[in-house]
Amino acid sequence: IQQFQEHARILDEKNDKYERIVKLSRDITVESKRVIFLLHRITCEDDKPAVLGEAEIKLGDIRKRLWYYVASELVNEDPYKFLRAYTGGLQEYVEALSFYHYICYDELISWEKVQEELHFQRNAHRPKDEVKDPLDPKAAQARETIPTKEQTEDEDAGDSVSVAIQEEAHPEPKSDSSGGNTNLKGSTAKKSLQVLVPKTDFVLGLADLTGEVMRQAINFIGLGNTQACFDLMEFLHAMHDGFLDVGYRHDMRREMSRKINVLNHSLQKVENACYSINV
Amino acid sequence: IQQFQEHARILDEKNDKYERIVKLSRDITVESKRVIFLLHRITCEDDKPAVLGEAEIKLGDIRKRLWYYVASELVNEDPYKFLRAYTGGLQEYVEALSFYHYICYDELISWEKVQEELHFQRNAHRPKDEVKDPLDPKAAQARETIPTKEQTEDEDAGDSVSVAIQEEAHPEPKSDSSGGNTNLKGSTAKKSLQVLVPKTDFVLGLADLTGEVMRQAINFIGLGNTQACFDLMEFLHAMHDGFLDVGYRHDMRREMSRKINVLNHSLQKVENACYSINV
Amino acid sequence: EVFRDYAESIEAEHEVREKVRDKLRVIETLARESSAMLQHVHQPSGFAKIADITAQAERHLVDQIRPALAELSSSVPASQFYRYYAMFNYTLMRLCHLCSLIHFLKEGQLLTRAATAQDWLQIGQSRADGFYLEVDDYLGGLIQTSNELARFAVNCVTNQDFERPVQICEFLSTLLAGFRLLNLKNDNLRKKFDSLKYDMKKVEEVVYDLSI
Amino acid sequence: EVFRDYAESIEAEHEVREKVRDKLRVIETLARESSAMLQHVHQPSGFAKIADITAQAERHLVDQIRPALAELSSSVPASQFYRYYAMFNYTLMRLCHLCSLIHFLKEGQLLTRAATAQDWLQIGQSRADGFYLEVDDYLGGLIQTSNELARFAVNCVTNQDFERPVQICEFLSTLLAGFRLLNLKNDNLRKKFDSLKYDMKKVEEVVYDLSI
Amino acid sequence: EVFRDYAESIEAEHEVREKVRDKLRVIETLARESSAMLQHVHQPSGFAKIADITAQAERHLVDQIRPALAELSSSVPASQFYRYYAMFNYTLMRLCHLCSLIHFLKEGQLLTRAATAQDWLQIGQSRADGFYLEVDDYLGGLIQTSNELARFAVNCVTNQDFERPVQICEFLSTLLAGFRLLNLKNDNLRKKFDSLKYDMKKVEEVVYDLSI
Amino acid sequence: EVFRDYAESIEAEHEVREKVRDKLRVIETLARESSAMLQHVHQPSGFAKIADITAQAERHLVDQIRPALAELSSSVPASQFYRYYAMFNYTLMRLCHLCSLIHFLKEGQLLTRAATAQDWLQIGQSRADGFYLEVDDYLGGLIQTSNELARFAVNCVTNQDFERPVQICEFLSTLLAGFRLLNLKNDNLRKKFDSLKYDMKKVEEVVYDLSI
Repeated sequence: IQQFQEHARILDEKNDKYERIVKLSRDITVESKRVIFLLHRITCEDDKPAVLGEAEIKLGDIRKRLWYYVASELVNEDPYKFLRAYTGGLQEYVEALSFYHYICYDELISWEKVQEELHFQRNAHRPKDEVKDPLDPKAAQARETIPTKEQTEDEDAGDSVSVAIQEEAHPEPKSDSSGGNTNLKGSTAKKSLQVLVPKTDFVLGLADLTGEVMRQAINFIGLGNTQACFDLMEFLHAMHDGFLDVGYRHDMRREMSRKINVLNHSLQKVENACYSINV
Repeated sequence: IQQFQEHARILDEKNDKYERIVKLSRDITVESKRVIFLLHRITCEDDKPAVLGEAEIKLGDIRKRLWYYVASELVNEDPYKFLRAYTGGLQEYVEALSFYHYICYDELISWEKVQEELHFQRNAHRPKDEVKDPLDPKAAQARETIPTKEQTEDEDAGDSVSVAIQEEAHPEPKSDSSGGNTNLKGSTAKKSLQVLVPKTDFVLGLADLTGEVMRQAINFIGLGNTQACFDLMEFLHAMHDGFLDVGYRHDMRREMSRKINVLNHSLQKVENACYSINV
Repeated sequence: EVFRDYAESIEAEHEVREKVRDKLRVIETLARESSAMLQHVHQPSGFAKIADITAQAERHLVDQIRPALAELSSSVPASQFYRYYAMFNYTLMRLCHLCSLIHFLKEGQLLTRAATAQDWLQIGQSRADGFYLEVDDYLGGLIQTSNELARFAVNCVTNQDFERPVQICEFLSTLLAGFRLLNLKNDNLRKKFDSLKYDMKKVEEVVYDLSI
Repeated sequence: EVFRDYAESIEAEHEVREKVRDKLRVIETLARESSAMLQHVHQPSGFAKIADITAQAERHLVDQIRPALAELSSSVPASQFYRYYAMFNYTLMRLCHLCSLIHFLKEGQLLTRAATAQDWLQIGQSRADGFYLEVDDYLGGLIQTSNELARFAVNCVTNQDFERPVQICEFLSTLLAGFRLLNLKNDNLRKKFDSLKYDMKKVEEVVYDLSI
Repeated sequence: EVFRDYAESIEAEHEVREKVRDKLRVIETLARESSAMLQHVHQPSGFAKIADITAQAERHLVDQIRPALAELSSSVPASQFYRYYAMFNYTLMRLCHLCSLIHFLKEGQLLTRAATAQDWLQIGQSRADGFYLEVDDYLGGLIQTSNELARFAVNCVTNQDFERPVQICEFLSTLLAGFRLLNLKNDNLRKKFDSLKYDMKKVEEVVYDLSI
Repeated sequence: EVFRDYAESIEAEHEVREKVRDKLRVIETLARESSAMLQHVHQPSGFAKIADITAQAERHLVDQIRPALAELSSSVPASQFYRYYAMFNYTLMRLCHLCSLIHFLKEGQLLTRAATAQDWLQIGQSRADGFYLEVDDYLGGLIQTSNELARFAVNCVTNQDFERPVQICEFLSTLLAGFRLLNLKNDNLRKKFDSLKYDMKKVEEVVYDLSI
């Protein structure tokens, strides 16, 4: 009978961790939506520097304040075990990050880049106790209060993390043909933290990006910036080609084909917009 | 354009009448449920006289106070036009009436009897103005206040109606192979009122009856009256045979096959009850 | 036995339904043919001979659809019109649409319910007449006509006819005014009313394009 | 044991299904590639080389899809065509779509069912031929083509081609006239028919825009 | 016109369906009658004459249902068995049920598929025979019989027959063992399998009640 | 191109899935056989040789299921256990059920998770061991065993064994006490817990019947 006490402990731990990650994921979703909203404020070249700067800070905050704690929770766990808990936040984050990246560099962000951003070196000092005992309710409480604006400039875990990334350069193989960088190598597993970015979630996030691009294109027409609209149409055509390449397989998640449908509609809206310019 | 004013009037009249009948139908449903509830209070032979007497009065009230007004609304209308508005009340009423009849006479009520009960001779005096102008809001209001207990004993339309029925005896063909007594004969249509009871609604009401019989059987077991339980099983078997005879056709309304399923379950519950008596 | 009686009554009802279904099938095939004829007015080749097309469709309606409808009408027991109403409801609506479309193409005007029932379809106008044209079905048919005319307005311009769109615009605005008088409880009609508003908007845009 | 026999028969059916599924997967991948190629006609960069794209897609269909389809066809027992029909049904529809789209881009005309089955896909035309092209699938494919062409008409204008939309408009009106003759019991086809009507309207509006 | 051809083929299919539907309706009415007869075994009045009831139901099956089934069989084109399969599928299942129930009441044993098809229904046993009895339908019919027998076991006790429940218990456990061997991909059959497990449990409880 | 990379990754995942599916199919067939063997304990004929049946099922598990499970285990990449977990989840639960049922029939006692994983299935007990037995699956298996034993208790009485029901009653009450310690967030487990409570009640009734 006492083995059931052990079972109860294991189940509770799992459920609690799951709940904490879900909570973080929701915060990430909210913050990522804010970034996207911010980026839509760009109406001409002159707006870019200020808006992009602000977006960069916000994205950094999400990474340092939220993803870092998700990564801490995932130490020594099978990365897929809690994937369902954070997949929502991850897709929204990819959407925001890729939108930012597209506006900055006029290109699609790569999976490697996204994964790398969610790879942290564990800071040996401050966050240690929190991380070592993720079940400590006080630590969890402390974490919940963190993502407030006032603390943004504090010297904290996140900053040293971003340095750590520089040092590490390429600590792990960045491309993994088996569909995700999932090898927790024994040696580094204990020192570095990461949030796994499955390629499927990455691509789903990109699919959402097309909706934002469409909205931007329609905005540009309103502003009379018709060339920008044509450029975005071309970008969407390229994305569309990409998704066709991937192909909609039978066993593809319903989520994906729904998003591809949305992509098709977005593309056609932009096509219709370009048509109306030409008539 | 003024033809549309005419269209508007026709549509409004139809909708208003429909709403009034729906309201009456709901009242009938509520009152019929009360009768059924009352009849379940019978636990032995001695209970019967008092309970059946009360049930008879209540059923008379429903007929005189509610069905009479439904019938008034249906004068000179295609009886099927508003069937959907009162079908719910009708089925519940058939359930109550047939339950009462079964307890009184130990037999299934006939369709003719039910239809006859809803056939009224129009009273030439009081209800006249109400009936002639069913759109008069004051009349409608007056009607709404009628089904309250305090007025039950008043000398009113209903009483003279029940007399009228006696006089009339068999004013219309009682059996109609085309599935319902639907001929509004030109000559009598203006004098006599009736609510059409389609045979389908009648049979659907009977299907509901089986649920009540099942409940009664289970009650009897609780009271140790096992012979009554076996009798009711036999009655249910007869009903079951009847429904099998009708057969579940392909184009039968889903409502019917749902009710037949309920009948099957009721029967099996009683069979299981009888089994448990025997073990 | 109470059930045997019921079994017979559904058998009887079933037979009426079968008969009604057969008659309906004939009418629907004819209505499809009629629609197909009238479709030609949208095409460049047909545009020149609108009068011919309309005349042909009218003849088809009078010579073929009307007798088929009379057969349907006689297969529905007079006092049980509403018992089988849901079966032919939609078809009646479509016939009203055909009548009002032909009439508009000929005369440029709205066909009244009385004229639709009496002159075109030769069925009753009220319950007392037995098989008759319900207001709902008449109105539903008008909406179908409005959908068709909105499309037609576009094609008129393509075919260099700049007058008819104005006429259509007037027709739709009369219709819209009429519908506004109705207290639309009926969800079905309300949805159709929305499509009418949409058609109006579309045709107004066409007329606006023409004016500049 | 009597059940062992049944277990085997279930197993056997399972194997056929697995095989059909494998063959289908190959075809679907190829069909996706084909669609991807043809998508380029919508893009400014591809618009100039429509003839090349079409030729490439046709070669891909003849050299790759056709043999893959032959393999599928041979893995379905002739007498059980309809048993597995629901599995490849949709894929056949899609292939018909590809054929009729390529044909239209080349010739500007409708591809008949006979030509689709015999010349393009090289499968049977009737049940007697074993694996064959059902009318429903052919029609379903045409509707997909109509959806694609409605979008294409818009992009033609964007790319300054003002003639093709007129050609597309004629194609669709032929198709629409054809569909009107059918007594569409099949709910699925009826929904597709509605989408065809919508495409027609869309393309007519494009032609309208061009005319003013 | 290319579409006229298709309209005809749709029409032709429609006619086969109508014919199949008509034949089916006859069989279903007969099957209902047969079920109604067999229902009497559950009743105190019928319990004494099970042999008579069974014999009557068997005669009804041989004299009436079998010829009606032969007519159905001849109205389905042999090469298109699976095209219309979904129409008569359920009815065949029900006939299998009737056969196996009558057989059990007579002999207390399971009727094999071969015997059901050949001796009782006189239809084919494999696809090569044209119209034939699919394994799934046979199994589905057995499950219906198991449902009926679970109820019957209860009523046997009510009617003071304490032996038959033991016989039914053995029958069900044979059936259950058989079903366990099947790899039930078919969701429908799996659900039925669950109902069989439930029946087994029910009858075991009856036997348990008798043992104490 | 970012998408080509992704296409490859789903291809790779697909291959793992196919492999896992194949291995699973073998295990499921074996598990069905094992269940079928153990079913015999419910039958009069099997009741006398429970020890033999149990020994046979155990040998089957050790000699056949265990190596098949090892193959499955090796086809799942160690660090991606949860990626494919939903595929074999249910099967693991069923194997736990078989283990605990055999163990109970032999020893009359509850099999721990440690023993199930290590001694019986020879898979890991925690994440660090790679392919391992999750608590949820172990618990789910126990519930299946409880369902089976509730039925078995009834049949024991039928076969005149009046001791085993008492033993089963104790087993279930231990299990129920254990489950009460769990904080059941998991909806699935909660539903199963309800079925456990129902089993408990049933067996208590049997024990009560025996006591009078």
